[in-house]
Amino acid sequence: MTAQTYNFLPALPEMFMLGMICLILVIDLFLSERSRVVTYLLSQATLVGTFALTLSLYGTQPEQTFNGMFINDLMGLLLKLATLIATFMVLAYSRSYLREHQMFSGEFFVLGLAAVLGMMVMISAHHFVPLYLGLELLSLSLYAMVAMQRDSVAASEAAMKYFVLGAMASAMLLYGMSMIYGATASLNLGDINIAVQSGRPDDLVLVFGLVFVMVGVAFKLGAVPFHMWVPDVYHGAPTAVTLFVSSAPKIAAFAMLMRLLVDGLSGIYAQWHDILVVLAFLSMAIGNIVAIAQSNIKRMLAYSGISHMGFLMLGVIAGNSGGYASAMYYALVYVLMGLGGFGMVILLSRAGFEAERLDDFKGLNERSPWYAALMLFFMFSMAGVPPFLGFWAKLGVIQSLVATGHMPLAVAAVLFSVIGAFYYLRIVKLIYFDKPQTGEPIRASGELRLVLGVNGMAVLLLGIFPETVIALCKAAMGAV
Amino acid sequence: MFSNLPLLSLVIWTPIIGGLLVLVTGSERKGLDARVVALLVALLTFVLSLPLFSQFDSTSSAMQFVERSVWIDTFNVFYHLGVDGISMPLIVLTTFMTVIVVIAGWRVITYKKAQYMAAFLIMEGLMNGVFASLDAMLFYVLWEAMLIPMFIIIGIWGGERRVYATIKFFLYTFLGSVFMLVALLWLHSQTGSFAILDYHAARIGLNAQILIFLAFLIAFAVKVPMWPVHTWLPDAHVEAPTGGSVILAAIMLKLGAYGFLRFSLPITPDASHALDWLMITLSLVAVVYISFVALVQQDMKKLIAYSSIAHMGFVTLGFFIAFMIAGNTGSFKGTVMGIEGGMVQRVSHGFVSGAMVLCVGVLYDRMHSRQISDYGGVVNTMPKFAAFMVLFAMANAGLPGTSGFVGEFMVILSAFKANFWIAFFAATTLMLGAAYTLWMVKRVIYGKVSNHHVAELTDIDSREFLFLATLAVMVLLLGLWPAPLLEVMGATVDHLVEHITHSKL
Amino acid sequence: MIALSDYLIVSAILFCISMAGVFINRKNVLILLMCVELMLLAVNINFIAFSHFLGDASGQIFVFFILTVAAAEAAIGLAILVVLFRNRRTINVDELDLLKG
Amino acid sequence: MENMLNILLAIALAPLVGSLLAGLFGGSIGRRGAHSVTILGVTIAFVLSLLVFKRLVLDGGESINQSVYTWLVAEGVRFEVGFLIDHLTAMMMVVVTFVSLMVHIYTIGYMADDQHNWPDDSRAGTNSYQRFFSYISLFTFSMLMLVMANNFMQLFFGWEAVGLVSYLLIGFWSTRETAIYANLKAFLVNRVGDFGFLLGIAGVLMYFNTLDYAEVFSAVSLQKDLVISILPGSEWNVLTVIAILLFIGAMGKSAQVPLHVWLPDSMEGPTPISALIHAATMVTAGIFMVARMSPIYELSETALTVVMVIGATTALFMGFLGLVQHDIKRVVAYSTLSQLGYMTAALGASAYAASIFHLMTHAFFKALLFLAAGSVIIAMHHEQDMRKMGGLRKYMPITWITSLIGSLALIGTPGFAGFYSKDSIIEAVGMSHIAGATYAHWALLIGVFITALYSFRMYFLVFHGKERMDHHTREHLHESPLVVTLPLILLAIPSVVIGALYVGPMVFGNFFAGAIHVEEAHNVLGELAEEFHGPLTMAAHAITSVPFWLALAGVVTAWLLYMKFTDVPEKIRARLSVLYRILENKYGFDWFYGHFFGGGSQLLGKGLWRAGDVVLIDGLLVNGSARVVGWSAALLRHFQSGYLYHYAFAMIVGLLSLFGLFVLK
Amino acid sequence: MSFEQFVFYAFSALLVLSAGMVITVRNPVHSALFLVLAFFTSAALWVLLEAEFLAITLVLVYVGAVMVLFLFVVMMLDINIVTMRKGFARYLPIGAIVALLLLAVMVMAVGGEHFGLEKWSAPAAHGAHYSNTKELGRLLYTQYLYPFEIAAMILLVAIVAAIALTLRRRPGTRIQSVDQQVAARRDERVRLVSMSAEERK
Repeated sequence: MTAQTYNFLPALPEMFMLGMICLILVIDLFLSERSRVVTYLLSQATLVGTFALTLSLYGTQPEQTFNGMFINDLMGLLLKLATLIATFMVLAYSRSYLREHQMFSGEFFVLGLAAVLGMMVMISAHHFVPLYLGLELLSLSLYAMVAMQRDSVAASEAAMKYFVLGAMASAMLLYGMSMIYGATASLNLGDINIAVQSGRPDDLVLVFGLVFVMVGVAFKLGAVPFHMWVPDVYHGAPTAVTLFVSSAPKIAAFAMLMRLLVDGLSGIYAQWHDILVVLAFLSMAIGNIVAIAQSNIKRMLAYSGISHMGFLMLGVIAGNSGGYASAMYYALVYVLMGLGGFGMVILLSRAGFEAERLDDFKGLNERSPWYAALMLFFMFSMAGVPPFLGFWAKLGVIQSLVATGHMPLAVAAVLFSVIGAFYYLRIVKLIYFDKPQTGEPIRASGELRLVLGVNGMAVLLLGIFPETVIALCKAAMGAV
Repeated sequence: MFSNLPLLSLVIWTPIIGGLLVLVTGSERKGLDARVVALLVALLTFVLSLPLFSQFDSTSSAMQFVERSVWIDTFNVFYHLGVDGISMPLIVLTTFMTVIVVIAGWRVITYKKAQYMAAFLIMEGLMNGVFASLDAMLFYVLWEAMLIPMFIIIGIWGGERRVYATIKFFLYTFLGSVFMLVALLWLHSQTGSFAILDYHAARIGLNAQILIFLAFLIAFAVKVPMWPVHTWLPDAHVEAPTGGSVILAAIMLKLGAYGFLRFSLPITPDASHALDWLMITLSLVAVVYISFVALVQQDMKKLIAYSSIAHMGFVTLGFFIAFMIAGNTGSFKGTVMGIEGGMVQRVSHGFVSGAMVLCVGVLYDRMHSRQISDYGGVVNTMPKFAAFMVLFAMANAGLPGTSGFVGEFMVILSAFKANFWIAFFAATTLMLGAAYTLWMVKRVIYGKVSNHHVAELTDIDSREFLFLATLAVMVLLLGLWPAPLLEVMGATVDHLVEHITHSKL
Repeated sequence: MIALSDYLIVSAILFCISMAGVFINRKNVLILLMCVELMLLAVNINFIAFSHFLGDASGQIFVFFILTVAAAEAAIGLAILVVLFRNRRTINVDELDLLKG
Repeated sequence: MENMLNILLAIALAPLVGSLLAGLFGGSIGRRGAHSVTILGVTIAFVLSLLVFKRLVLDGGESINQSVYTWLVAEGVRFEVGFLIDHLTAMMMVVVTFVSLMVHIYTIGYMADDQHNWPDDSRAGTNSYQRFFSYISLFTFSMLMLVMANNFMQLFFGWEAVGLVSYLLIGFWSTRETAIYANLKAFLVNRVGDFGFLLGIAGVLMYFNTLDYAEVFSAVSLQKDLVISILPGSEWNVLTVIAILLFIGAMGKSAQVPLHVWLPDSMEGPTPISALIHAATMVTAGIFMVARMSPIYELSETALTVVMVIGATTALFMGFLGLVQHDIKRVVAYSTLSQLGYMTAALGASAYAASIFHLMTHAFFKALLFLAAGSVIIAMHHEQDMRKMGGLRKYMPITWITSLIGSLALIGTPGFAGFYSKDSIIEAVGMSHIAGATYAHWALLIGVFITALYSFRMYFLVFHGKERMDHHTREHLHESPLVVTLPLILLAIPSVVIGALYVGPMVFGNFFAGAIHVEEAHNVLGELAEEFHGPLTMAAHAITSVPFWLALAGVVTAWLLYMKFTDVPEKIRARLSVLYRILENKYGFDWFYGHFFGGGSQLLGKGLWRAGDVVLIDGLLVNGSARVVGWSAALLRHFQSGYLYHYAFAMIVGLLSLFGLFVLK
Repeated sequence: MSFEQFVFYAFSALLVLSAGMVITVRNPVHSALFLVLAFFTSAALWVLLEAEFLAITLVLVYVGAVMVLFLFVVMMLDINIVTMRKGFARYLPIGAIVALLLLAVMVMAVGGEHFGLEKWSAPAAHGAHYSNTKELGRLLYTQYLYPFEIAAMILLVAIVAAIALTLRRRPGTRIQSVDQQVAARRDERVRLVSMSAEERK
């Protein structure tokens, strides 16, 4: 047994981040309450630095390291970049919110960065162990972040629910992993894939493990019927945390889905295809229908997120690289739209006031046509109305469905998107057609205004010129 | 002089960018009036659209003024524009009606003027884009995007039940068009292209054709609208502000009819043939059933909405009797008139229904009521207006000499070749159309001054006179001199007929 | 000889019991945390059994990590529990219904 | 030829220009300007029409068939505007422009104080005088376009245009509820006719692939054996179908039973237009059209029978209604209906020439009667009830004399214009051999008696007997001004002489050769011509014929009832109350149409709307599905109970279901 | 029945039983104690599977640390035990049914058919010089270096999170501020007052 030396280079971004987390943790100790902004800036700098390091890996050949546990491929790279951008925006969005709600502490940023690290680990995982550990790193940080607003009854309840259900889900995931391990005698996804492809392992055992694994993944995605945590957590958590929970982790969850199903279990496509069909259908149905009955915008966006995850899975169902690319595109688009949606909630929130009732959006157009227009962009984008970004995402997944002959599912998908359009329209209705309940002008920091503006314009402009991102996703999935 | 300009792009983007400009220069600030900017943009667009007509080569059935560049390479989507005789008149109609709408909203709209004008301009650009698209995905994007400004227009500046109406409008049309999307994607999966002209050439089996046809049908039938998916229109019409109703009636409904010509017939000729009985039945139901319904409406705009549905029935009827005529006469030569009639009816209905809606708008601005029973004897206080109203009513009733006659006449003449009874039911519009229109005129315009509100009405001012007179001129011009319009369409329709004669099986 | 299936069945029973514990228990959140621990225990038995029968130590390594994570998880879970209790003065599962719909 | 075309264009356009000037600039050119410009326009048309008539008829010029404007081209079929000028057209043009000119002049007087017809709060009456002139000139244009047409499309154009003007003029006094009811009714009933007419045109296009008269007529015999299956299993001759469809149009325009209901009501309009439109010209468009289409009708005996029976029925039964009217204009109106029935019956007997001849004579004397009635109405301060008149003879001598001439012409007094035309018709129908001819003949004969009776009932009630008007009115009774009486006199002249002058060439001669085609088998006029030896002989012969004595009997009866034993009508009425009620209710047509079509369609509309649109489509499908979604949303959100154990349970159930998915497989 | 089998069945039975008790007993303290028992028994099973190191770790880490933490919290929170078991029986049947159903499915998958001795014969026991601990250690620090680092991070997060969530700085508490103390300067604390000397009487 010779000592092994690994190529650390592909994991450089992760290492940088790890180091920075420790650094921030220490520096924060020596900062007074007033100069806490340094922590914030350091965190953002960390994200930017990691982004730069990740970007520097762009164009390198896909490679595995750490004994095949870590994989550096284009998909991983892009997803990491997206995660970093999303987190960057989350922090920018939530800075003033955190201040106003007494959460502007070093721990928040450390936990947030740890979660990002967890996501990056997940995205690059090519082995059950780092996959699981990344997931837990992410989850544990999120549990704590949800409970961060310690005097909030709702937040602690949300955290508790999230924790218990999340722990159950990861237990199931582990159980599934153990079965697959038993069936294939390997924990490495590449080896598992070879074993599964060979057809040697017992099919029933594999499927048995697959179902458990799927539960874990579905939970993370928030797919029906493993979605129950989503509305409660989104609702109960402080909006800044909701913003985070609803955005970047979805990318990681998608990565996990891809790693497990495509990298690891592509040999039993037929089986997980069926599971995904059920999950996707239910998610689209329940998500879109129940959202209609909501009066709290965070809950509504939660259900809308559930339905979006249903759409995302449609791309994976297609089972070819085009489909995966469309699913990946969907994930990225969803994150961008979701950030905008929750960003608007943050915008309207003030100290001691959470703008989470739908009615708080009434007459926004009177108060500020610009923000009203941005919210309109987000809502129509989520509804999948062109020329906004969300349309191309839906188009992509439905196209891959149609191309693979899943016509009934495609029809169901478009029908549910029509049902879904209703509650997005209702928001637009509140913004444009109703009279405001308060004449108070909207105050927001320049940073928030800028991010929101960029976010909104991205939804529009990337909708008009969607080519670049789609092409990247296709390239990532090797479907050019 | 214009031949080097990308005219189609200009008529699409000028109003959109102009609309954004109007938004930015908004009415909140003093100085630049949003309305003036909007009018200038609308006029400019209209002027830009004129060369489309004047330089159009009516001897060719090919697409003209073509522009093509890559848009989304990965989806094989192109920014591909071009017009033929089917679409070109509609673009000119759109740019024309937008000018009218801007003028019509001049003094009436006081709340968020800039947004109002911007919405119309943006919608104009999108509608022009829909008519000019030769790429199915571009078409679809614009087709859907168009809903947004309309949704806003009805919702903000609409009447009492505007929210219900606008959401109904949006969801109805959205529901319809998503089926089209699936069909387009299927076609894409078969041909690997989104070019509409490729679809025209694609060979498709009968069952697939029927499914595609039905998917298109849902999308276009909602837009036209055809019975039984028409109920959004009366609501949307009633609640929309005058300008919105004008665009709705004059342009939006034409999109459905346009879709039948651009998509359904050429892409799925065999399915169109197999299902023409359905289309004819639905068209006739629209003509007869809806006319009766129109007869009993108490709300003027609702009545006009129902009358629009009935008139659009002629458009679809004209398109789909082709196969029966061909079956009867043994050649497709005899089918041209029906299709052309339907197309003329499209344009004419744009003017006539727009004018009718504007008339109601003129009254509504003064009385804030659309109920027929609130009026009576308007001629006594608004004689000039009454003259216009009667003229447009006559056009609506299809009187010869007005544009309303031409299309109906051609379609009925053609329908006789298909089947006596089709012509019979279609021709009932002569009675029913006159009945509901003139009965309304009788109750609103004629008679004694019915109440003190009517007694206090003032006649139309010069602004109102301007747009009503312009439309009156158009209605008469098209009625008395339809030949140029038909000439423009001729080659395209011949080509279309030639195309649908060949089975794709 | 003890078959692999025997271990797996024990693990399965354990897993089911702990699952049942989560939804039968309607009063005490603490029990839920314990159930989660039990579930992980069941998983661990699985891994170790497989590891043993496969003659592959990596399963045991996994168990090692799971133990680590479970400990961390317990810490965080209990911390949340404390926060919850401070806010609500109760850890009754029945009363955790502020967020619903 | 080119010259001729310009003349024709001038004839058609001169009234149009006048109309546009008076209509659009009425306010600026004033009353005098308006009537001058329109009368000028019509005069030009009249004079040029005479010129055309002279060239064609007197100088024996060639008939003209030329297109001037292509409206549109579709499928290679040209839809054009053009002129077909033959003897028939030339005659119609003269009649139309002449009567129109008379009416224009008359209107100056009639409408002089029109502002009194409008309520104070109405501004619609401001330029009503100018507007009226604009309308009647527009009418003249439309009617000229109709008669001068050389194709079906233009015919339909004119057809509808005269309908439009009729609509506008009936409802001219738009503040009167009855007037605007009547004009709507007129338009809609006409539209029923147009419905058939348009289908007929569609049929023509389908089978001849052209709408040009000449081309259609030359091809018509080739198509005579074609059949069309309208109802499954029954095959109809194409020409019969087309002919009947076209005739439906004529029924509407020429107010034949059962589409006659609009004409009496149209009397709500000002009297000049009753004379011009609803007596002399427009209502005869149907007659003209059928005559024009004679090549088609001649090939279908079925169609001819239909035409004849309907005509005869109208002639008789509408005459009866004239007996019970009290409104002076309505009596004349029913008389018009009845006379139109005569014309139609003549068409059915293939006596097109007689029919057209009657059309012409009728145009003169009926216009005369209407204008005279109008003159009376002016004098009576717009009182139209004959029961409040009487003894007007001495106050208004010119009106009296001209009315008498008109009435005598109407009842067919030998020597007067009406005699020649009507007698020819009765003879011709009597000679006809097609089915229904016997019925028609009897109906027409009885009609003669009835005509005389109601005409002289009116005459006696108005001009003779007791003066029943109130004192105030009597004070102011005087003869109408010259602009009114001049047209009366000018119309009285042809009412007397035109019959004798033209019966020879028109009815029995070759006047319409080339314009009207009659199959040998139907040529009743040809047979009659053999017995024709000049108008004087014909008049002398009349003494021995039945119609003369019937007419005389009618006059005598009228004298007895309304001059001698004035209480007898009351007794008869009491005795025959059922019959009287039937007549009073006009056979219930109005009631039936009002309830069945008017009420029925509203009921149907309401039913379809409420049941179809509101309940079924909107309620059930649209809002219903929205509601189902809403309900399921409300239901499903209950699963999100907030309880952790429910969530966990859901996860486990989900897990189990996923297993189930594979177990079931 | 071999000794091995006896041990297996006995401990398995005990494990299942104690697990059952964890979820059914009324008092959470008892639950925690039964959980400890369950950990012990499964540690025994692990020894049967030749995973000595993990068995020891389980006892040390879980019984020694985690369960103590649990008990600590139970005591600290002062929970009213009486109300804790209300309505338990009501949900038991449905819970039991679902659990049994799930168990049936799971046993179907993991039962003898797939994992019986015919398919999976027991491996030969390791030699005497085989050290489970050494083997794991070697793997952990070579192949599993990367996960090991992440696990460290997880523990760090757990520490940070636990502190962030539970550490309360009560606003009213009196605590020393060391840095202020250290930073205190003389002239902030002491005012030298010059006074004129008192006149001797």
